[in-house]
Amino acid sequence: MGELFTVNMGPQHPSTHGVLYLELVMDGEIVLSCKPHLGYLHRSIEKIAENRTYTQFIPFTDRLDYLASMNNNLGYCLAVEKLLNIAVPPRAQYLRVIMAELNRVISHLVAIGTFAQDLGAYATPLFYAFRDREKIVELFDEICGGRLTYNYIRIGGLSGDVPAGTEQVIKDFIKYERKQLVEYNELLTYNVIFLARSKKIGILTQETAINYSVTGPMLRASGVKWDIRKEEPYLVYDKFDFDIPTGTAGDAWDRFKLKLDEIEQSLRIIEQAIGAIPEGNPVSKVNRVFRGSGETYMRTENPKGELGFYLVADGGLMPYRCKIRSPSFSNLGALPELVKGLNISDAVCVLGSLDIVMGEIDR
Amino acid sequence: MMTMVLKGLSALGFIAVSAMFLIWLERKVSAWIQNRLGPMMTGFQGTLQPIADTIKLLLKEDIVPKGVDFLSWWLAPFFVTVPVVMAFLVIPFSSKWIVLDLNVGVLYICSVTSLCVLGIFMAGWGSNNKYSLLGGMRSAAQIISYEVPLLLSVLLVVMQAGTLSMQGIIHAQAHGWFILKPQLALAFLIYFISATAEVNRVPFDIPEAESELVAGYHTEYSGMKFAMFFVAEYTNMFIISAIAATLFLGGWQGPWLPGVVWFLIKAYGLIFVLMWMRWTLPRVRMDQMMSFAWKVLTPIALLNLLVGGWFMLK
Amino acid sequence: MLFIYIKRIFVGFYSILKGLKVTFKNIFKKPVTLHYPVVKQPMKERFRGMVDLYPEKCVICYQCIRICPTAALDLGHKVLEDNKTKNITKFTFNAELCCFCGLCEEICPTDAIFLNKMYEVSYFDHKDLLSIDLMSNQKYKHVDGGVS
Amino acid sequence: MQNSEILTQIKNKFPDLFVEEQSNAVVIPKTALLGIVYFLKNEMGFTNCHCVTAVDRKDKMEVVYHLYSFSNHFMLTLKVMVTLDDLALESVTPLWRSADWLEREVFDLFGIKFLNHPDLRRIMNPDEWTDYPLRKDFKGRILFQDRRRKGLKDK
Repeated sequence: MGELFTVNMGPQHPSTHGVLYLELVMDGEIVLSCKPHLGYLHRSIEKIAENRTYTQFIPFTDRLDYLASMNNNLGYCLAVEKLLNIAVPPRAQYLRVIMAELNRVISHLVAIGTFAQDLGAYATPLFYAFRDREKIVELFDEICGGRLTYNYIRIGGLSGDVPAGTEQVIKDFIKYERKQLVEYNELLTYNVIFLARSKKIGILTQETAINYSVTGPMLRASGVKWDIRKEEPYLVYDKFDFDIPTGTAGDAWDRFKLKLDEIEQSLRIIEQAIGAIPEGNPVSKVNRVFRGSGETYMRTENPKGELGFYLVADGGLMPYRCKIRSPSFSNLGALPELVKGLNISDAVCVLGSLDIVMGEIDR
Repeated sequence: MMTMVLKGLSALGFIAVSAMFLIWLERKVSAWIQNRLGPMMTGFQGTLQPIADTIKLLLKEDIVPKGVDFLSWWLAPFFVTVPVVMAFLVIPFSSKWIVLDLNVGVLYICSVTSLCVLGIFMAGWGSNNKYSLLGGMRSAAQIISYEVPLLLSVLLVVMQAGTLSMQGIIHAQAHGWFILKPQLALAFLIYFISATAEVNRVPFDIPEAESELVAGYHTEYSGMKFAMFFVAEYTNMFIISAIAATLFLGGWQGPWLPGVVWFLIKAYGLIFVLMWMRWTLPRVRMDQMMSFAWKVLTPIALLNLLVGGWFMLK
Repeated sequence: MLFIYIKRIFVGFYSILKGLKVTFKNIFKKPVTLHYPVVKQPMKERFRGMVDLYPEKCVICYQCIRICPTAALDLGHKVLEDNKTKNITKFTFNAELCCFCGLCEEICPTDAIFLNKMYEVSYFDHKDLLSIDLMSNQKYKHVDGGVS
Repeated sequence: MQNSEILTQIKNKFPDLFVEEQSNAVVIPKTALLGIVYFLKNEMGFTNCHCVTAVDRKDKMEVVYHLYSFSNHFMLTLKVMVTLDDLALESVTPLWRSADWLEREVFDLFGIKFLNHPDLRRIMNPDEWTDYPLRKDFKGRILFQDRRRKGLKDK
């Protein structure tokens, strides 16, 4: 064994996905131990929540997992609705499902692109992913006026109905994206270098995954058939027919492939939801000032995993305590275990396959 | 003597212009592949972009990081650039345009271009940066191991042509390019792959490995020193393509057009393939790359040499 | 054994060629990006740009101030002598605090406050950004493409 | 297994805990924590520690565990009250690795110490900081309400 040395990877490093700082102890190119240091993006969102009314906090949830703002909005609004027993118009429920699934698609697209980037496929898959993502971002821009922080879902409904013609745009996108998925498979999934780099790297077994409370695509890639949308359906997910794709080995390639499969399933859900969407007004007539008491824990299936909101209310205008259980936080927790003994190139590959967003890890 | 100096100077001028053109081409090719526009603001389609870049790099402060091994850190860019310039001595642009037609041209060019590794390793060692050190180490291992299949494949060409002189090899292809012969086509493939590794291009860009090692061996360089690495990288690319064009694609030979045009078309065509590969493929891992060199390329090259030699004897 | 070895090499090369085919096809597709400062994309109907105000429509109900999640808006008024009509003394907007959520636009009963289509906003002085006077009709004049 | 069945089973084993009406959470005394979590993990199949957090109730701290059982599809909310004069609790990290960072977060934001935790450092805030931001008596620089009051004072 040679002389050990420490490499400080991050907070500014091309592949740490934001401001993550990893302290790697290495023997040559082999990573012996990895120590993540968090907090470079800490904004204390939970304290902010205690100082905002329920409605005012919605824009802040956009800043958690900024690649999936819709899903965060949805998770928070569902938690408040569960706490205060607010009914949601049926059209709003369907639109929420469509928005959440579209957001899942584009979040996974970014994950695919950045993972390929981490494996050294210079920018091209990333740009293809962003090119496809742009179509949905433009649509969201038209629907709610934001391209990244959507702030679209309100407690008890939505901020407004979708403009005319949205249905056609989504249908066109589904057709386009299905064609594109084939291209991704040709460009990446079955490429010999890609396979060699990501197969059997960073294997996460079922027991370890559950013990680390890993959720979302990472858990499913380890072979656990688990999806909150199926197990504890919220909104109208129980009305749709979709599969839960699972991996077998739980390695980086499985996590990547699973995202492609999930995009396909999301497209299926969107297709069904568009067909069944009822008429009506999705904007609820509820007041914007709420008073609630009690406590609730609501978890939803975010693109990265299970997003949980633990709300405690004391009858005031503002939540007494709002704990955000973010999926990336728990998923990143498994990283030190996964990269132990790997090459530094593989450590980067594993980190990329975790698909983390620092916005919701540091909060 | 005077003509030699003039020829040398024009080779230097060509290096500068070619590197600039290649930088522009790389940006444009990447943009086309990625459905982007690429540089547009400077000149028509951003053609003047490399000049703007050069001015920027010239005006940049030359930062000397704390704790560098000054001599090796300072000398490294020169050690990378000088062999590249030296290699131009024997590149035959046309039947007349060659600085010096050495009778050991192929041997000379192969030995000179492999000197680059020294500069890269010095840069990696001297920078006093862990990423640079890892990059330099990787580079040394990579370039030395890929030298073997590269030379084995060149050897077959030399056997076929019966000479080491670059012009002589081109003349030997007067009745059909070497790439059209099956055993030499395989040699071309082996040459091309190992040459890609030799100049650290994707999928073998392990010494730079942006997503792992930030920028590898030139992490700590800025300003003109960085520009020298940059120029050396792109000129190296031109050199390996030029050698491939000379050894396998008939060099400057071709109908209708003047020889130099044919030569440049062939060389830049191969460079385009290199760029195309760069913007498509992921990077291989260090150990995979080494095992590919020793377990796949070298045995095939050896076998190819044997079979090719047997055919020639018959 | 040897056969598998050779087959693996061929399959590998084939998959690489397939990838190269995908990128080659894309060379001939139309670029999806715009030549930005020269060609600009029109903003969408509901785009949320800078906060803007029609001063004559404002009824001084303070709802926007109350809903604003970051306290970016600042409103003051005085009651005139007749004890009925109110007059705005100041209505400023802090672009540094604003998170462009559009809640003020949504809650305004008279559509007086709204988010315009501006997205290229820059100032020479940081202080200017902290209190943009919404009552002035010169507020976004210096910005390229600024309306109102 | 039904939800109520699980609760009764736990109650039979540990008679000194009670179920909070409002939130359906099981409140347990601090000393019984380790015994009950071992029982829950090994015999009741709660293999997943979903979330660990705390709530500052001003007179006491409340540490809340969300445990999940994949086999029974049941989410159990476990609450432990910690008094202000003794802000320490046994760590559950040896059972569930996911509790590692979650407990560090609680320590960082509330200052509740977890005994026998393998690496109890602040996770987000600087190590040398002494305040605990999520406590109710924490005073930061300018909080939102102060700003709001300033904005409304002309009214």
